[in-house]
Amino acid sequence: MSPLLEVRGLRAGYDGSAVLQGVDVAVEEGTVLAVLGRNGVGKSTLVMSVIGLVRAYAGSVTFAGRDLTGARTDTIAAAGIALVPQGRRVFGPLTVEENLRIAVRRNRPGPWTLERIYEVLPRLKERRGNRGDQLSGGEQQMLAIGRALLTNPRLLLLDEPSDGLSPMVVAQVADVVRALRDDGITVLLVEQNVRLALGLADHVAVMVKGEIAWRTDPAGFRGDRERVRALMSVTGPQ
Amino acid sequence: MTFLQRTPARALAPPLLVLVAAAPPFLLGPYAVSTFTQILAFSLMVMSIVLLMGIAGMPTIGQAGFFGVGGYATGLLADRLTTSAPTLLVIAAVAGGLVAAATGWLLVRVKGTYLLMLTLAIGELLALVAIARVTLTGGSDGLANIPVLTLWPGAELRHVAVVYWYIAGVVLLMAALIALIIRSPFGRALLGVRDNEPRMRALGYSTGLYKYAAFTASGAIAGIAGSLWVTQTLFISPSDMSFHTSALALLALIVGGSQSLWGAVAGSALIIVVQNMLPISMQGLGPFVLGVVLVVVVYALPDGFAGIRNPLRRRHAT
Amino acid sequence: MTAALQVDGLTRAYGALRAVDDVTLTVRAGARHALIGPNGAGKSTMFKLLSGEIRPTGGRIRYFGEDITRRSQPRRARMRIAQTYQHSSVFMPLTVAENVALAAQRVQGIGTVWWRGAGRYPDRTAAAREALAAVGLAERSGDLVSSLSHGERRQLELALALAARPRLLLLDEPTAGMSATESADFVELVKALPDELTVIIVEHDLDVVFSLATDISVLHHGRLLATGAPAEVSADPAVQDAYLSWSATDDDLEEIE
Amino acid sequence: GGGTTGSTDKDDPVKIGFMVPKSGVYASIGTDLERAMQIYLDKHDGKLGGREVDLVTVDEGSTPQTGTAAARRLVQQEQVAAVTGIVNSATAVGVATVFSDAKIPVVSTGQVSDNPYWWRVGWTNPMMNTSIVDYLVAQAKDKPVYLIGADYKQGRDIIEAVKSGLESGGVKVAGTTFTPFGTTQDYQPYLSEIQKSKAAAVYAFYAGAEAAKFVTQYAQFGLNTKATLYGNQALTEGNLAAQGPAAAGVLTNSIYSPRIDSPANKEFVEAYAAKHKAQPSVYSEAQYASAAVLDKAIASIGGGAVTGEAINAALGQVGDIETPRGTWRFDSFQAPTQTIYLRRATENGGVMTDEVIEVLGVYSSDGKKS
Amino acid sequence: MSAATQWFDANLITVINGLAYGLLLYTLAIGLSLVFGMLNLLNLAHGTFFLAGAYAAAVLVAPGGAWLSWVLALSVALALGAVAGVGLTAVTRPLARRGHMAEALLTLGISMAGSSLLLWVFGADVRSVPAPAGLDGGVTLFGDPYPVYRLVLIGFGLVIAVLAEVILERTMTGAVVRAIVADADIVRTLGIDTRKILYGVLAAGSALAVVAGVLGGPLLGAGPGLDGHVLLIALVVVVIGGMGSARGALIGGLLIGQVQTLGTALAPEVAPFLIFGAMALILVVRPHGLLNRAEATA
Ligand SMILES: Nc1ncnc2c1ncn2[C@@H]1O[C@H](COP(=O)(O)OP(=O)(O)OP(=O)(O)O)[C@@H](O)[C@H]1O
Ligand SMILES: Nc1ncnc2c1ncn2[C@@H]1O[C@H](COP(=O)(O)OP(=O)(O)OP(=O)(O)O)[C@@H](O)[C@H]1O
Ligand SMILES: [Mg+2]
Ligand SMILES: [Mg+2]
Repeated sequence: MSPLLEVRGLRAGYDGSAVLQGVDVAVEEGTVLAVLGRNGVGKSTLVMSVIGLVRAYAGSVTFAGRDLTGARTDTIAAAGIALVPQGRRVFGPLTVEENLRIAVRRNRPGPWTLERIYEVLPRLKERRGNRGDQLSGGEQQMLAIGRALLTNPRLLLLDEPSDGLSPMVVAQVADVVRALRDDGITVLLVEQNVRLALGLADHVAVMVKGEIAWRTDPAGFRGDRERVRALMSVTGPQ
Repeated sequence: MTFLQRTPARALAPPLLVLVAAAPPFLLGPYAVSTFTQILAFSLMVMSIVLLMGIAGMPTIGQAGFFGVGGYATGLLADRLTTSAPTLLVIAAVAGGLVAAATGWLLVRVKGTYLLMLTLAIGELLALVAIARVTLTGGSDGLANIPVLTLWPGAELRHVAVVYWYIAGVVLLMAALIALIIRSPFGRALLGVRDNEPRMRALGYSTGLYKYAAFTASGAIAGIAGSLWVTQTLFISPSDMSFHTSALALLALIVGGSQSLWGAVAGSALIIVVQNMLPISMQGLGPFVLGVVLVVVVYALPDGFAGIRNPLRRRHAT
Repeated sequence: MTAALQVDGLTRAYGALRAVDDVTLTVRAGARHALIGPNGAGKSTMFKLLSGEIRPTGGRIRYFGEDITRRSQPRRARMRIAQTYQHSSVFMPLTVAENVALAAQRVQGIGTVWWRGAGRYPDRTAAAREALAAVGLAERSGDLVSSLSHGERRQLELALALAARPRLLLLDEPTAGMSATESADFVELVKALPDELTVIIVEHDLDVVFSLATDISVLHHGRLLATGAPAEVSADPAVQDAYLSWSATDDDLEEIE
Repeated sequence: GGGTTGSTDKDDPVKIGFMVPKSGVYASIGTDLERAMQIYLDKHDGKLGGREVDLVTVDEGSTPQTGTAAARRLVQQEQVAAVTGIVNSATAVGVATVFSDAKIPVVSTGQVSDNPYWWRVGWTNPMMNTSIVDYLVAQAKDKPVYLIGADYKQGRDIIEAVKSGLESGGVKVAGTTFTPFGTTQDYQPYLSEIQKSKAAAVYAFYAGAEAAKFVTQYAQFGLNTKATLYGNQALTEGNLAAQGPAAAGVLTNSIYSPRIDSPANKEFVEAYAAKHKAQPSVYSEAQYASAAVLDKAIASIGGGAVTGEAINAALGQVGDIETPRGTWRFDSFQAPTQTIYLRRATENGGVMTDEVIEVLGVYSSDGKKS
Repeated sequence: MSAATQWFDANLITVINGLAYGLLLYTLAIGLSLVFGMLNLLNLAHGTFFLAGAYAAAVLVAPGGAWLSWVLALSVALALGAVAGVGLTAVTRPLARRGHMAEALLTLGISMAGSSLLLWVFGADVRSVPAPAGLDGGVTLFGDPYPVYRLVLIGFGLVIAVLAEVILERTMTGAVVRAIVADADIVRTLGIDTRKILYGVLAAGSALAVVAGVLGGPLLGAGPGLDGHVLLIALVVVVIGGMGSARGALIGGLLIGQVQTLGTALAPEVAPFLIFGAMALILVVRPHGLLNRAEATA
C-alpha cells in the first residue's frame, strides 16, 4: 500500500532562502507520524508547504496518489488535508461559533459535527458567543483544533497542538488524536511535548536543520538516548 | 531599520549636498529655479509627514491644514507686523505647532483609516476657518498682495535666485534636524510605537505622549513649510490647505518612499513638475498622468523612489 | 519579609463572566511564584491586571507597599514591572537587536541627548547584547524579527523583558513552543536571575513549574483555589481534582528523561 | 521676477498666454472661451495685429492655487507678451500682481480693478448690479426679494451690492444667504428657508455647475411658481441645456445676446453655429472681444517691439472696438461702457433659449446709467 | 401649539429630505464600507464608480425618463460595476501582502486616471439626469411641493438596507469574508476558494457604487468633481458608522443626511463645518466609529 502522504525531496523556504533542504517523509494511512526537533529546524515550514502555504522550490507532495505539488491551498484542503497551525490563528473578529461554522463543508460530511466538537471540547460551547480574540490561549488552541476537525479531513496536520494547553486539556487532545486514528484518520503531529508525541505516534521523524535526520518509532526513540541528545539538544556548530 | 547607518562616505555628504543644493541658480533659467524652490518648500511638508507617518505610523491627510496655518500666519503678519522672513518662519513654526498641539490630543487614541479621516477633518476644518473669516483671510479667494519678504532689513527676497537660496537653506537645515530626530532614541521609540503600541506601553513608554509630540513637531514643520511656500508665492488660499493639497503631499510621500527624506524631495519633484507641466502641455489630462504614475509606482517601486536609490540596502546588527 | 505584591479582592468581570474573581494573594519579594490552573482560569487576565493593561472591576493591588491599582501601564512599567506575553508581541519590522534596544533605552533614560543617534549609546547596545546572550539569541541579533521561528520569538520576548531591568517579572507561558532543550535552558536562565528579582510565572509545563517555583497559586474559574509552598499545594485535594490529577495519572504520558 | 518679455523682431510670432479653466465649477465656461478664441484666430489666419500668434493655453484650474502656478509659468518660462482668458475672479485677483509685476497686460472678463495692466472686456459687477437693481426697484417695489449666492468674494460682492441697492431703492430684502462655494450639492435647506420667507422674487448669484444645479432644484421644489428668479447672465449662461424646462421664466441681465442684429454679430454667431451647432454664450462673445482688442492693439504697435509694455500702452489707445455685442471703448477704469439687456429663459420647440425682452440701458463700468 | 410641534412643522420637509439624502448616501457608502471591512481595501475609486454610474444614466436614460431606459441604465450600471470590481480585484490582489496603503494608493491612481477619462469623454458640462417617467413631478407634502423622486430614493435605500441585513447577518457569507480579512491563509486551509469570494465582494461593492450613481443622478447630476465630493462624503459616512459595518453605514448615512440638511437649515453660518465637525466629534468619542465590531483591527 502506498502511503497516504508522500513528500519527496522537498526544498522550500522564504524569500528565496531554503529552510527545507530536501525532506523525504511518508505517512501511512491511519497512522500518526510525530515530527520532532529543536526550535527553528523547519517543522512548521514542512507542515506549511504540505498545505501549500509555503511554496516548494523543488520536490513533490503526493496525497492519496494525487500530485498536489504547487496546488492552491484550498484545493489541497478540499482533497482532505486540514491544518491546526502553530500559534492557533483563530479568526479574532468572529465568534467561536462562527469560527467553527465556516469550517463546515456541506460537500464533505463525516464524523465531525458542531455538536460533537462541543461535546469533546465543552469549554468551546460555553464560550460560543465570544469573539475569538477574547478567548484564553488554551481556549484558542481548542478552537483551532475544532475548526480543523470540522472539515472532516483524511489527513490532519497538527503543529504543536499542546502549546498552551493545561494538562487536562492535553489529555483531551490526546484522546481526540486517538479517536482520530480509530476513525482511520491520518495525523502528522509536530510536537515539543515529547512525552505526548511518543504516547500517540506510530512513527517518529526527527528534524535537524531542514532535513529529516532520523526515522524511527517511539520505542526506537526511547531506546537511543545518545542519539536523541545529539539530534535534539546540541546546537549546531557555533 | 538601519537606514541611518553612518559610513565614511556619509561624512563627505553634507558639504557635497550644500554645494549641489546651491548650484541651480547658476545653471538654470528663472522658471526652473522657481520650480525647484517650490519643490523644496513642498518637500518640507512631505518630510513632516515622513516623521509622522513613516516613523510614528500615524497616517495623515490633513497636513496641509498646518501648512496653511504657517502660510496664513506669514501672509497676514507680513502685512501687519514685519516682513522679516526668518521671524515669520519662527512664528509660523509656533503657529503650526500650537494648532497641532491644540488638535493633537484628539487623535492619540485613533488609528489607521480612522486616524486618516480624523486628520482629514482637522485639515478641512482649518481650511474652512480660512474660508469663513472672509474679512481677515480673503475667504476662498485667498490672501493676495502679500508684500515681498526680507531676509534682513533692506535685503528683499525678490530675485528668484535669492528666494531659492533662502528656501533651500532652510529646507536643508530642517531636513538635517528631522534626520536627527528620526535616528535619536526618541525616533526609535516612535518606530516602536508604530510597530507595536501595546508592547511599547508594556515597556514603559507613554505612547500617547510620544504620538502627541510627533504630531506637534510635524505640525510645526508643516507650518515652516507653509511659511516658505508663501515667501515664494506671496499668495495663499484655502485650497493650499485643503484635502487636495494634503493628498498630493501624501502622494509625494508614497512615491518617494515613506521613510526617506530623499524620497520626500524626489516625490515632491514629481508631483510639482507634473502639476506645473500639466496645465500647459497636457490639456486637462493632468490627473490622468498623475494617476498613471501612481499606478506604476505602486507596482514597480514598492518602496518608492527611495527604494531605487539603494536596492541592496542590507540589514545589519546595530 | 516584604511583599512584592499584595493583591486584595481583585476582580475582573466581562459581562457575566468573572475572569478573575475576588483573588487575594501575596507574592513575596524574591519569590519564584507559579500561577497555574486550567485553560481559561484567568491567569493571563490576572497578569493583565497586574501590568495595568486592563483595569480591575474591583479590588486593589499593592506593589512593594504602594497602591498601584489606578496607575497606568507605562507608569507601572517604569516602576519596573516587566512582562512577557503568552502570544509573542515583538516589533516585526525591526531587527532582534533593535527590539531589545528599545527596552534598554527606556530604562536608561531617553531624552538626555536626543540628537545623538540611537545606535550610538554603547551602554544600551551592551545591555541589549547581554539580554540577547542570556536567552541564547545573540547569534541572530542582526536578523529581522519576521524571519524568526516561533520558538525564537519566545526567546526574544524574554530578552525584551530582561532588558527592561525588572524588579517584578511576569512570565506568561514562557516555555510554550520551546523545545525540551530550550525549556531546560530557560529553567537555568530563571534560576540564574538575581535573587532580589521577583518572578511570577504562568506555566502549563509542570516540570518547569516544580523545578522553579518557591510558591504556587492555583486559579480555577477565576478564583484562587490554593496558594502556598509547592508541596502543600500539590497535596491539596481540591487542586489535585481541578488540575494536577490530569498530568499525574495519565499513564500514557511516559517519562523519557 | 521680471525679465524681458515678448518678441522684438517683426516676423517673430507674438506669444500670448491663454488661461482658461479646464477643471472645476467653471470648466464648461472654459470651453466657451476656447471655442471663441479659435474662431477668431481661424478667421484671421492665426494672426493678431498681423503677427503670427503663438497661443500658450494653460489651465487656470478650479482654484486660485492652481492658477498662480500656471501664471508663473506663463511669465517665467513662456515669457508671453500678453495674457487673455481667466474666468474665476478669485484666480484673477490672485494672479493679477504676478502679471503686473512682469509688466504683462491681461485682457480678461476677470473682475480686477485698479491695476494698470488689467483690461476688463466683459462686464463689470457695478454695471450688472445697478442695471438689475434699477429694474427690480421699478418692478417689485412692494414685493420682498430674497438674495442668495455662492460664498466667495465675487458672490459676496455682488449680493451685498444688490442688497444695498435694493434697500436704498426701498425694496424689502426678505433674507440673505451665502452657500458654500463649490461644495453644495443639495440646495433644499436653503430653498426651504426661501419658501418660509414668503419672498416674491429671488436674486441669485451662481455660475457654471452651481447655477445648473440651483436653477433645477429651485423648480423641483416648486419655487418657480411662487417667486420669480433673477440673476445676472451667469445664472443661465451655458447652462440652459442642463437646466431644461426648470429654467423657464428665469430673468437675467446680460451684456450680450446672440440675437443682436449687427453684421459683426451675425458673422460670429454663424461661424460659431457652423462649428459647434450651438449659440455662442456671453463668455464666448467676451473672449472673442478680447481677441479683437488684442488684435487691434498689436496692430497699432506697427513695426515696433511687441513687448508687454508696448501692448499695454497700445491698449490705452485702442479707441473704439467693434465686437459682436456692439461698438464700445475702454473707459478710465479700463472697462467698457455698454448696453445691458434683460432676458427671459423661454422654451422654444423643446430647446431653451434666453430671449431678450427689454433693453435696460447703457451703463458705465462703475455702474452709472447714461 | 407647542414650540416643539411648531418647530417640527417648520422643519418637517427638511427632515424628510435629510432622510432621502441620507439613504442615498447609505447606498453610496455601503459598498465602500463592506469592501473595506471585508477586504481591508480602501477603494478610493469608489467615487469614480459612482460618477460613471451617473454618466451612464445621463447618457442612457431617455429625456422623458422612460422606464425601459431606466431599467437599461440600471442593468448597465450593475454590469459595469461588477466588471470594474472584478478588474479591481485582479489588480489589487498582487498587492494584498503589502498592506492596505499600497492598495489604497493604487485605487487612488485608478480613480485619478478614471476621472480624467470621464472628463475627456463626457466633457466639462454638468449633465442632468431625468427622473423616471411619472416620478419626476412633485407631490404636495405638508403644504409645499416636494419632488417625488426623492421619496422614491427612500424606498430604494430601505430595500438595500434590508437586503444587506439579510445577506450579511443571516448567512455565513459575512462571517467567511470577515475571516478572510482576519487570516486569508487559514481560510484557504479550510478548503474555501478565497479568490471567488474576494472577487464577489468587490464586484458587489463596486456595482453598488455604480448603481448609486444611477439612482443619485436625478439629484446630483453628473459632472466633473462629483466623484471626489461623493467619495469624501462616503468616507465620512463609513467612518462615522464604523468601517465594515452595514448597519454603521446606515446610521452614518442617516446622520450625515440630517447634518447636511437640517443642520444647514438651522445653522447656515456654520453649515460647512458640520460634516467634518460631526465626524471629528464621533471619532474622538468612539475611535472606531459608532458601530464597529472589529475593535482589535486598526
Ligand atoms: N516567514 C518567514 N520568513 C523568513 N524566514 C522564516 C519565516 N518563518 C520561519 N523562518 C525561518 O525558517 C526557519 C525554520 O522555521 P520554522 O518555523 O519552520 O521552524 P520550526 O521547526 O517550526 O520551529 P519552532 O519549533 O520554533 O516552531 C527558522 O530559522 C526561521 O527563522
Ligand atoms: N475581552 C474579553 N471578553 C470576554 N471574555 C474574556 C475576555 N478576555 C478573556 N476572557 C475570558 O476570560 C477567561 C480567562 O481568560 P485568561 O486568558 O485569563 O485565561 P488563562 O488562565 O490565561 O488561560 P490559558 O491557560 O488558556 O491561557 C476566559 O474564559 C476568556 O475567554
Ligand atoms: Mg514551528
Ligand atoms: Mg493565558
